[in-house]
Amino acid sequence: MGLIDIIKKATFFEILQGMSVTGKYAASKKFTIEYPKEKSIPYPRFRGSQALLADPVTGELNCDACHLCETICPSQCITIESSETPDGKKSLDEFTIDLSRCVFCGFCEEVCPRAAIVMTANYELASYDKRDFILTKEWLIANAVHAHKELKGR
Amino acid sequence: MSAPLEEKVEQRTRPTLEELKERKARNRQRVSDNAEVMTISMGPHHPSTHGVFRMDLDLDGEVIVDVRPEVGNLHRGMEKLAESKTYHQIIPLTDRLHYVVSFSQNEGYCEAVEKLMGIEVPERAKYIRSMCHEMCRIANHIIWLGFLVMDLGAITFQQITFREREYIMDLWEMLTGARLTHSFARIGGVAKDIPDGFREKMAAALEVIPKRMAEYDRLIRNNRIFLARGKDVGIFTSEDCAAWRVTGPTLRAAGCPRDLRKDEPFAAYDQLDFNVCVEYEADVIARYVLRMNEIYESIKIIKQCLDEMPDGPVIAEDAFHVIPPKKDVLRSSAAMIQDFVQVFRGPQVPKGEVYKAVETSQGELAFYIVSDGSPKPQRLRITTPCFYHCQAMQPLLQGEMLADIVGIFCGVDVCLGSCDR
Amino acid sequence: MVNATVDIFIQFFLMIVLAAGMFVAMLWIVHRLMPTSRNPNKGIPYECGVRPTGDARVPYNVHYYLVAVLFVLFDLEAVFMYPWAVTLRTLGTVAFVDMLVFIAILLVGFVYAWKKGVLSWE
Amino acid sequence: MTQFIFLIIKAAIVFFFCVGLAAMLIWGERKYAGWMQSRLGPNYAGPMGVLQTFGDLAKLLRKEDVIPDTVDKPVFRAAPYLLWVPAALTMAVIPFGGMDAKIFGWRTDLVIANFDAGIVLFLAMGSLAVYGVVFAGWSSNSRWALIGALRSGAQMISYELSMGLSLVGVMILAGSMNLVQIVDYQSGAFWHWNFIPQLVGFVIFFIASIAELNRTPFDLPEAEQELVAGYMNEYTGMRWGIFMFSEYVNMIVMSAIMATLFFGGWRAPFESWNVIPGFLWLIAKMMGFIILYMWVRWSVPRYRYNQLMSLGWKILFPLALANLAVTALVVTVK
Repeated sequence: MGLIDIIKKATFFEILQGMSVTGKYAASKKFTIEYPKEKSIPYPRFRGSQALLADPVTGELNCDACHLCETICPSQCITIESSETPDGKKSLDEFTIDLSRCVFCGFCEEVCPRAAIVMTANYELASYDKRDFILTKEWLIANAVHAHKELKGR
Repeated sequence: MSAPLEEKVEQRTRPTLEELKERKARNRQRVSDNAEVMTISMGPHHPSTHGVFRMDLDLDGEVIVDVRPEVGNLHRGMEKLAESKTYHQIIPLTDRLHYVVSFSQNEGYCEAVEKLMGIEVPERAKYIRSMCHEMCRIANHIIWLGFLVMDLGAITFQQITFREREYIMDLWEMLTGARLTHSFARIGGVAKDIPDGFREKMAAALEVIPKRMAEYDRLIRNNRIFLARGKDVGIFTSEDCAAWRVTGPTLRAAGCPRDLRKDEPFAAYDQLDFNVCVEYEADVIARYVLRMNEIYESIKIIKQCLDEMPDGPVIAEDAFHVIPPKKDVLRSSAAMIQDFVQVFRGPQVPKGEVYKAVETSQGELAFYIVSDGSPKPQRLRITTPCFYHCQAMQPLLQGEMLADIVGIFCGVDVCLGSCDR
Repeated sequence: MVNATVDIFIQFFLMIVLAAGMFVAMLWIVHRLMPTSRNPNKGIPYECGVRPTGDARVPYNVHYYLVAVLFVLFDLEAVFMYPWAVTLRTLGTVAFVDMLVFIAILLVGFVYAWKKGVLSWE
Repeated sequence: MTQFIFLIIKAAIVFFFCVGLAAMLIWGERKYAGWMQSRLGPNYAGPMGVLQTFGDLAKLLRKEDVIPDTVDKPVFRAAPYLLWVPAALTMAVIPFGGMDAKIFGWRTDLVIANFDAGIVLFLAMGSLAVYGVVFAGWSSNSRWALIGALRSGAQMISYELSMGLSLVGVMILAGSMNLVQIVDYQSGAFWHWNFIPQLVGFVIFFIASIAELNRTPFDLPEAEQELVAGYMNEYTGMRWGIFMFSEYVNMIVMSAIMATLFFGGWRAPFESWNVIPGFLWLIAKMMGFIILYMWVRWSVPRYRYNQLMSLGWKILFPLALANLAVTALVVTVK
């Protein structure tokens, strides 16, 4: 151990060096986003709660009730009830997502052949009531306002 | 790219296995037969067992006489659950093994399935996979350091490492859409191509992280308390590692240059230029130095990936095994039919069994799949490094002191989600 | 105000009453306000979430007690130094040499304990 | 009689000032720690979250006072007071202004008790606090608490020794154990203060005081990551609050003692600056040490038990003895 090492040890050099780093951070700008006051903006690929998109012109839902999303869903949180209209078209009666089971994997969006179901930027999903986590068709249609912009245009 | 740690490593003398064994025997304390042993349960509700790990400790004063690890408090039946899902649906499950390095698990599973089905992955997807692997590694090693130092008592450190990890997390969100459970790899490639602006953001992050790591060095590297807590603590020689199947950084810190990225290349690692970091002291400090060096290597690999990435599709064009990309489904009817077939029927799988291991930031993660030809696996076994690390607690801790448990336990990098599955 | 010494003890007593009284009062408030719910699990001592394996008052490693014994020895010696330190200026060289001898004897005991391994925890 | 009332008022002011300062410090430490970690720290209760401690107090008042079935109840109940009362008692000997000062026409000493053996009282109270910790850990009947208690017993008494010896140098210089007289000895500008001749003693005292306060890097008795909460494992609600509070009051008292013994107490660094009242200088010096304590706590890891004991017995103890001998030699030769 050389003389410099002894001096460094006696003067607590490396501890003071470490303290200078923490001291620097104490004075520098903070990283926190103060959440309820200030919201973070998710990236365009962010997978928040789902939404059902409608045709911007006619206002009809894009969904054909093909049950693809229901089938691929790994946590089986999507339930679709459909019926056939007299003119032979399938119509969507009920579209329910159990958010308490959903794992936000985005598979439903990925397999959908019509761009009907999308993941949105809506991440504020906390609730005091368990029943709020059963997302109905109406809720999902209303949630389309949160959809990422690039998806809305498609 | 400066790597100040690397130079110091080269100058140090390399202890031989015998020297290490001798050092280990010297630093571990021998316990007399008539010790007054107190049994105490550490975990599952303990702040530094990284989840719900439990061990029964036999203590003689401050010295650990015996350890009986107990795993399974976080068991979720993942392997059984996988038997009731098609090969596509298992991908989100693998996220939940180790939630810090989700992508590595996704990718490891997909590699195994691709090997089973014989799918050729496009070059671009391979490069993206390699890049994501290294992103996992950086994020994991950074917070590993934070947790290690926090477990040794400096709480500030954990917070500032979380701040640096946030750069990687933002990149994950940009690339995959999720911060923790990415579900990004797909059978035959990856889900999406890299988005616009990703390269610039990545370059910025790769600028910041080495600077911050220089600050970590100033904060902790020469700190006498940190060195005293880590030097010659928890020595685990390469021989012990082999006996207890401890892999990854712990093995490499014991002087064995075993790295699946070089030994059995997966993704695009056979085309990338990088070094396998090795340390020779086999103690907590060596594991720390090794991981820091690996971060520098990872940064190098990511830069290479971004530079050399060829153009092309990111998912294989294979009608029998792959869910086609969404934009094809919207445009062509053939892709739409393929989409329907893949979802309703599942991929067409040959009969057989397959084993594939990848190197995650903890160690070797392997998937063993038995297929009976149906679209669901007949049996899926996951070999996670963390399970073996937990099992090796007894030889790791015996003779050490009570306060070193946290340092050693964190030092081998254990995630209970991965261990208990 | 009786005399200086009694005065000081009154003052110390005052501080004790103030200090203890503050938390006695607070605990009284707590007992008025607190909710009570009994649950057999509440009475179990904490052992990381599992049932404790038995009474915690078990015979335990003697090393801690060695330190205590050592402390009693040396602290007693240290107490002798306080009056010496206060009067060193007036007593002069003789007192200094006396104390050096005393410290030397102390050090012999200290080195003996050190060599005996009382101070090593390896 | 009026003088007696005045005495009570003086004691109450000092006491409640320290209590209020401790409450502020609980907030202050969290804020400061937050800043060091690039966070904001508490920021909701009041401006910048200054009312955080009172929010915590309100919460603690509403919490159930759980006493586990297996504990030794009288000891369990008494232990927090054994830690808290000695800390508060030491406040009495710290001078915070000149003797025979004139306040509103009253002549009084600006110290609660002008006690001749002030340093001994301080050390004795420090030793008494060990009982609080050991009683708390032993009576809890929990194994983690027991280990914490044993560790802290060994740790605190070991550092008590170095601490006591490091103060002997000051006693030799000042020729007194009375804190008032020690401050008088240091009268004058800052180069007359004790920390210059007693630098080694000061460093030993500072390190030992961190150990006495159970703060990082010597916070083994309560090491969260190892022993969960050490000796206060079984304490909940307000009883735990007493431990928490006494920790901060201890810190205030310790830094006040340090300022008094080594940094001229209530005296200004230059003679001409004495126009500013003495207690403000004392508070300023105390705050300096408190910030230093906090800064160290949030920057360094903690020692292991054997390393801690080696440091205490093999380095600090001989160093304190050497410091004492050298000081005595210099004083005698002069």
